[in-house]
Amino acid sequence: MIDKVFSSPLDALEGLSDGATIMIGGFGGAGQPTVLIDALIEHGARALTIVNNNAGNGEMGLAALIKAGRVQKIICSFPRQSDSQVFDAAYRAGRIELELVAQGNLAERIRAAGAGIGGFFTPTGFGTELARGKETRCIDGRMHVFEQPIHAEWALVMAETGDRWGNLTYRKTARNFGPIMAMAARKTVASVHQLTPPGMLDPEVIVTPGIFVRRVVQVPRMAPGLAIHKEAA
Amino acid sequence: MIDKVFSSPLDALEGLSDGATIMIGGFGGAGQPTVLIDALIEHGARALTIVNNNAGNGEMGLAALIKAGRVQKIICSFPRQSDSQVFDAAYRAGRIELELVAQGNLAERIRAAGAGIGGFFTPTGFGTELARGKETRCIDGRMHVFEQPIHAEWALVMAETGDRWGNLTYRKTARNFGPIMAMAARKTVASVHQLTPPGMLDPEVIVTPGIFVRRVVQVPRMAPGLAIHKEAA
Amino acid sequence: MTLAYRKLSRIQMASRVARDIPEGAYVNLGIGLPTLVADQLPMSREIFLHSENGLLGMGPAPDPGEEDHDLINAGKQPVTLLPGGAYFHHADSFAMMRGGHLDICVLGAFQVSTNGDLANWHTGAPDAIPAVGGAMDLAIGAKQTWVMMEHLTRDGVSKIVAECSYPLTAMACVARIYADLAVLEVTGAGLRVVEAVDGLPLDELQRLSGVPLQA
Amino acid sequence: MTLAYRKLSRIQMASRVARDIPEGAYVNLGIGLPTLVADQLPMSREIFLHSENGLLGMGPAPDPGEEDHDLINAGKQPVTLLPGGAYFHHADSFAMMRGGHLDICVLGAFQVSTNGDLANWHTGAPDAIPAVGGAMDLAIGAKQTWVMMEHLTRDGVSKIVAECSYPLTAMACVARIYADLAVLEVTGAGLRVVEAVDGLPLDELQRLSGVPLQA
Repeated sequence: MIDKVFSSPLDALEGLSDGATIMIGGFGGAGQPTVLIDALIEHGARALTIVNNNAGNGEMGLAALIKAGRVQKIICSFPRQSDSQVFDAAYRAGRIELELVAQGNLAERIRAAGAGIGGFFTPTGFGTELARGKETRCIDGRMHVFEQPIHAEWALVMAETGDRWGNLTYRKTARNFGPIMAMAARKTVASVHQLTPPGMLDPEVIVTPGIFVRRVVQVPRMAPGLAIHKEAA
Repeated sequence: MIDKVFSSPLDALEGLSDGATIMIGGFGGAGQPTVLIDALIEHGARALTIVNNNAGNGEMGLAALIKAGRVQKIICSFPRQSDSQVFDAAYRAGRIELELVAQGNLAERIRAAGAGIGGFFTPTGFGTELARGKETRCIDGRMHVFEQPIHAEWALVMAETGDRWGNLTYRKTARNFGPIMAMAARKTVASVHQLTPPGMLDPEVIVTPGIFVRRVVQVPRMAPGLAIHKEAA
Repeated sequence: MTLAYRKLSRIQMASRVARDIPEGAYVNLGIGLPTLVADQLPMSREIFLHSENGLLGMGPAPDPGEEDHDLINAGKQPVTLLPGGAYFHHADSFAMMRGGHLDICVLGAFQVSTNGDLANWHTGAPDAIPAVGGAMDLAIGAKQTWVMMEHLTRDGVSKIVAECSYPLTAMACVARIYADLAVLEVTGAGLRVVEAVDGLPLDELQRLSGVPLQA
Repeated sequence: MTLAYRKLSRIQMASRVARDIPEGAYVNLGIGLPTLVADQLPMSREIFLHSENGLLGMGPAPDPGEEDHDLINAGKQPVTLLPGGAYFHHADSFAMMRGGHLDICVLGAFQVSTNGDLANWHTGAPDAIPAVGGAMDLAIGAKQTWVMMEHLTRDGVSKIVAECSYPLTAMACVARIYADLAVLEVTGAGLRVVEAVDGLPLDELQRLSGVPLQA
């Protein structure tokens, strides 16, 4: 019998190594798998490359991981925010490397990795600093930039409901990067708020089929308030 | 008030011109919008380029469109089947042009058009006849072929339930090409079996948001039996 | 001669933009000034607001106490969903943008050039930590990109320029500029004045703008 | 010396393949011979079958009269969905394949070369109308591509060849060959015999195959 359910977040990270590239879902607080990030801090892995839309807010979650000195490089679209003080300090001190990616290119590069696409041409970013040094091509009269897939060993995502096969649904805009990160990583760990008995998820409604998920762990719903930030994305 | 619902399939094709490229959903019979194809025959447009996984089965639907001499070119992955006699005859007589595309490249090229991607590198087809003359590139030690998006003026898709805003859900494997074709065409016409009152579709469950759909028309469910074929895809 | 004109207020600018958004439009309102447009859209028109974090059919802020922390906009503020709305993931959301499915995107700007280049993400200051978010995707994605901004900086310098000095967000992407002094159209052969605020003559608008304007 | 061996029947071949598919595997069974594997999978193992037309968790054919024409497999035959299954669109389905998420894909073949090239979609006959379907995507997509075929053509010619004469489906994609005479592994340095049917000595298998085989 297949049972991808792990009893604790820390157990679900077993095998994660120093130097790993880890995708972490979420857009600001929505969809950020805070409990899995806490487990990652407890786990102790170092020299990580993190892929996330942001670079941490406040002092919790991703910010706490950065503060603990575990992150060597971050690939993201929107690091600077009013409450990104932990990242800001690490960046200014030269303790963290930043690869800034336009948000849509970030999403598409992640999806490309999951879909086995070797790279693609996108109009986004042409003629800007973020395209500097990248291959360009005129396609149908419009200039495009070549972007490469972003692969990862691990993805940590927050879903709403899951089952022992790893099927997932999400809740509202907490969906964001979860489905594509789950596809792109070799090992995806999903935290879910509800574990449902086998066969209860409607097959029309499953957003992430279990094939993309290696491990599932049930966690309590976050206390409200932690997820709200006032900055742009 | 936005109301994308049209009263008849023929009305929903108003403005379609000779020479148009038209994506038609369906995988064999499942998801094939037969009523819209019948309306297309009635409409009378000629010299069409059709994008579909197959090239018609039996004498109905796409086969009837081909038989009526309206299709100049077909872009598909699996034309030849035991009941593709209409296409076979037209092809052997030199009356129809065939662009054969591996099924996954067909799907990804359609999605690329919908997603504004100018082209992508895929490992599928490298070293085969279907990659002849195409650009290749070694990425991470693996050979890839460059594939271009397939754009279309129109898409005709069959969905299950829709609303006046064009939001759609599908049914089982009739989903197949519908959601990506709806994205890729400038004007998408969706036939639905059920029209639902505004706001009744669960926002978590909508597969094709209305932004991708221009016109919706309610049609009766097809008689069973027409959709079954025994050939490979 | 005394010039008697008043700049549009932020709300007036938002109202002016809203006037040009037709029924049935799919629209993304960028962070900052453009978010004000939402409240100026007439209730009589059905317009779908897109938020790049995976939301179409965005409604107003929830009542206090009704916030749902899984339902936020691109500015990470709690919002609501209107009937007819839908959720989707980030790749699908940016496919909507990049694929040209949005009718209108309204963005703030640091600078717009006469050929429609946009600079709105980065001051280029050497010590600034850059952050781009969805700005570049929004700028190139919609059928029309409109800019909503003050015409002049606080120091009175024109934000409409011959060539952007700030780092670009995208090249030749802006179709219209809704500023507090005028509405301008980017024609491909320079800027055309659609309208100026009452009492502001073209030659004065020209002088303030510092780039050639067509009547 | 008389050689006393029997080729595996089609069901025996299917059973042999099924034996090697582990619990928890995500598997695509190609059109034709490989579809027989489904019925040989032990009920005690949970295995997810993928069908490229947008289905994971495919179950057996429905009872007569229970067919649902919106629920078909890649061969366009009515099937069922098992608990834990899911539906998705074609781009997502082929992302699953191309992205390397399937553990095993079992395909039929016209020919397999010693370096694992596969020919299974087209005889190359000048008057044939070609049709490829998902063959090329399946061949390159799974973590392991297995071929299931008769070892010899009806005319007794080896389908295992030094170089494919039929048009290729994909290069160097095959990991294993399950034939009715033997199970072979593609090592990257030729073919290794994992096992041969009872009574078939290696030298005879070698002679029939016409390409070098390692013990």
